[in-house]
Amino acid sequence: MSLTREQMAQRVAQELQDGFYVNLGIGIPTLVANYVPDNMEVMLQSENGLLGMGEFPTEDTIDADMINAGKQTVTTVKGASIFSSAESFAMIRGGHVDLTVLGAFEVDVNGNIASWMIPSKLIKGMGGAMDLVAGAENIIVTMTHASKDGESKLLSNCSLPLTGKGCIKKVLTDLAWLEIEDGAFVLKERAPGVSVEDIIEKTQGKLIVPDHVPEMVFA
Amino acid sequence: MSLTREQMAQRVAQELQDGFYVNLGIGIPTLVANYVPDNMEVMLQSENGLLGMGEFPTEDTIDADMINAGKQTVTTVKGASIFSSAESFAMIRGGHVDLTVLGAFEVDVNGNIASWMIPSKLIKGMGGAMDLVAGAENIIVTMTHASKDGESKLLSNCSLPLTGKGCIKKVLTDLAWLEIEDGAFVLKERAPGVSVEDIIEKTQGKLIVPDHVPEMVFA
Amino acid sequence: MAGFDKVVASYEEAMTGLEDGMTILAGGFGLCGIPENLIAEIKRKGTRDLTIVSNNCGVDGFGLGILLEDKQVRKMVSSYVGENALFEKQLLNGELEVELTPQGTLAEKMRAGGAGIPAFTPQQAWVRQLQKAKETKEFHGREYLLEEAIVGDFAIVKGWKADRYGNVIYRHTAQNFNPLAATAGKITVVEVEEIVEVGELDPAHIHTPGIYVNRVVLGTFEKRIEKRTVKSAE
Amino acid sequence: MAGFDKVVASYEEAMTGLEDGMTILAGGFGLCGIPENLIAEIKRKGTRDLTIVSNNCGVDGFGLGILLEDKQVRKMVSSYVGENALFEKQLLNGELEVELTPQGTLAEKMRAGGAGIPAFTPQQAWVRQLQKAKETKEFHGREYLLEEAIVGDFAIVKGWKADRYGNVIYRHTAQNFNPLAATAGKITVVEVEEIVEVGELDPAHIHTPGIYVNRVVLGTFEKRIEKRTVKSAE
Repeated sequence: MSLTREQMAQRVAQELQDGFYVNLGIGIPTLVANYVPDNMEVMLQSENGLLGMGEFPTEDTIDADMINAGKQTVTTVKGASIFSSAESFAMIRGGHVDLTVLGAFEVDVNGNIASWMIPSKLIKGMGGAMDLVAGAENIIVTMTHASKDGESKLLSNCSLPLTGKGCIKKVLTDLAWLEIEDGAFVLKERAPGVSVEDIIEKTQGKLIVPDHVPEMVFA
Repeated sequence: MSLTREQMAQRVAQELQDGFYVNLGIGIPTLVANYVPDNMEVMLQSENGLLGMGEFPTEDTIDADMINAGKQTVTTVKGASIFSSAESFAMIRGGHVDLTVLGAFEVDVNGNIASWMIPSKLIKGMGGAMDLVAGAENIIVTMTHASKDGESKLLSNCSLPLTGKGCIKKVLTDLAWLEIEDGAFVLKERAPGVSVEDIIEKTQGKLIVPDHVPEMVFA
Repeated sequence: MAGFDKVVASYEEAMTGLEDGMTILAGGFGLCGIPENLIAEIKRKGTRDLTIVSNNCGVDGFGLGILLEDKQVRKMVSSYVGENALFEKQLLNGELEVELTPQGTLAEKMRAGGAGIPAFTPQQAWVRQLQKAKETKEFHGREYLLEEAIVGDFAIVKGWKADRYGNVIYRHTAQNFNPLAATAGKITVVEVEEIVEVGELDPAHIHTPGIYVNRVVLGTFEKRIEKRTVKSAE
Repeated sequence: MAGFDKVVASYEEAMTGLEDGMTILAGGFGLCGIPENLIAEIKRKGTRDLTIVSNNCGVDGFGLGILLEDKQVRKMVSSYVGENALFEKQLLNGELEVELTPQGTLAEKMRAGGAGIPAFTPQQAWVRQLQKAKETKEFHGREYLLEEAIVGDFAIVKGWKADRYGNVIYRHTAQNFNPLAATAGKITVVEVEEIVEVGELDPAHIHTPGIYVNRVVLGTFEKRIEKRTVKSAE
């Protein structure tokens, strides 16, 4: 069985460490905040200018002046700070964020990522994604392993315009946890009930399959 | 009679305009603050990170954490703001300060200024002076017309290492008010009782003397 | 005090001097902290052929989006412009030009413009795919793009509170690009929800010192929410 | 919460990891807002061959000046070093190297170091007289120097109040270079006068967000005044 969005978020959350400053992109990455283990705390950075993003507000406390980078209304946690977008990207570009989680259209064996533009469709813009992947040492990409048409998103070479070059080392798909090493995807874990063969079939880029590929474990 | 330090400050203060943001260097420039006309207000910028510097504190209100760029204890006026040195020099470098007044060792006919270093003596450093003269459109240099040995400080070419290049247009000495135009000093006003001949004698750089050179007027 | 009194009586006065073909820097992120009444005044004024530097271009019918209705905008410099059907139409028609700029670079370009720093190297050089033949420099074994600062003929800014000297504070994440745009306008206009007495703002809390601000105008704000998300009842 | 608790119990712990030959960025302007106890700890520790980036080098017997007494400093990067006889002596003896940097450039170099911007152009090129063969670039008809960012192995910072997460505010003009140094240390240590509860500092008033800070230590401060100027009795 391929992972649900919630399971994907849950698996990413296993990579968190106590005291991590984390930037979560739109979509599945946002859900990671719901699965922070009880015995640790992370602070969420939102690139519009907020460190210490909290949960959504109630109807009573909603405030148009308090949003995240996805333009959703949010709250702050205790110990939060708010600053300009220049300061926010100083944090990001300067490598101060411990972990960035974001979605993608494609990732390739050289750690390239394409996530912002599909030519022939309209160009909406890259927002902060290019800055985020350039500034982070530690990035997890979350996406489905293949498109709805069954085409692999784990490629030898990204076909779309890049968001970042040589910056991705970890990918979580609905089928597998993979790490990128020496020009290949290395299959580290598979989703419960998903066979290695299925993953091989749906991976276009070079894939290294160790002798033993454990199933993911969810608490 | 050559001007006193107080008269020099008084003459410079005549160049102030209501609403000017002004940076005053150490020495005579600092005294300018005492002669702001009653019908106008200026705000003093201090490059360590203060806009809206006030007068010296009393013994009771002195505070080691409230100093100006000359490291003197000061106060703030209403409407002051305090910020980092990077923000302070953003203001300065970005041309947001309306007037900078500073002392110098030498000025030349090309608007060059030397104010920070005398080789063979110890190099103490330029502090903020280079940034100040580079960022300001409107600079007044205050200095004695000649050294104690009688050597002119208004030169064809500065002999000392420069603080700024081609940036000075106005000079007030103890003898004269001069403006720099097209590679020459233009004598605009003379100190009360000082003769044009005396100024000519003490000016080494090219000096243009109009037919009528009025005496400075002090209120 | 007259010399430091930046308060103007009307939005018309606030935008005096804006002319066709000018460049405007605008604060705001999405619809949060946008100078909504200053934008409306530009629409009323009918100024055309504008270059607008803003992270986003509003939505259909609100924010900068309303300037598209009468085709007042020639070019947008933005990081993300995906919320606007009219924008898409004019872009495809060739009636509108867009210069996409990564968000962090855009923020830093405004800051550099205000700070008198003509150029800096925020991004690695492969980003060049986006750009016309920019120069690159190598640092620490990586190639970087040399990016140039942006300044505007006008900066339009949304503050929370200001005093008559033009000292401004922003509310929550409505800060975003506003203090950056504020530094980089030849004429910087700030509209605010409240004008307070000079001296009321703590010097250490001021986000935009008055030295950057030319005009302050008092307004009332719709503050439309782009994505209303609330906690489910527990 | 343990992961964000930056408070350490002693100055010794605060400076753990400092080794001979390292580069230290220090906040402070003159003797105002200097990390006086962290400097004293470096003296106690006896670490040598240090490069120190700080606007000034204290005075004889106080501030960074005390690190000269046992010749712990190999090189100073500063804008003004004129208040220190021992400094002068060591410089003339060739025991100490100094790299003079204009104050605004020094501030911006620290900011750039923290912000991941390897280079920028703050100064016109003739300033090159000061420097060893730096590269220049032309913008708007003027030649500018390409200056590189500074990062430190350690940054030592003096704050007013901090919470356990490392959020810091500075008092009055003791802010100066402190928030800039704080962003650019591989290990940033902040000593403060008071540690407050998390949540007590208003998010909009925080000068240095905790993300930049590794260690916080509580101290007491002499706060020596360099030039005591008071208003004459009226």
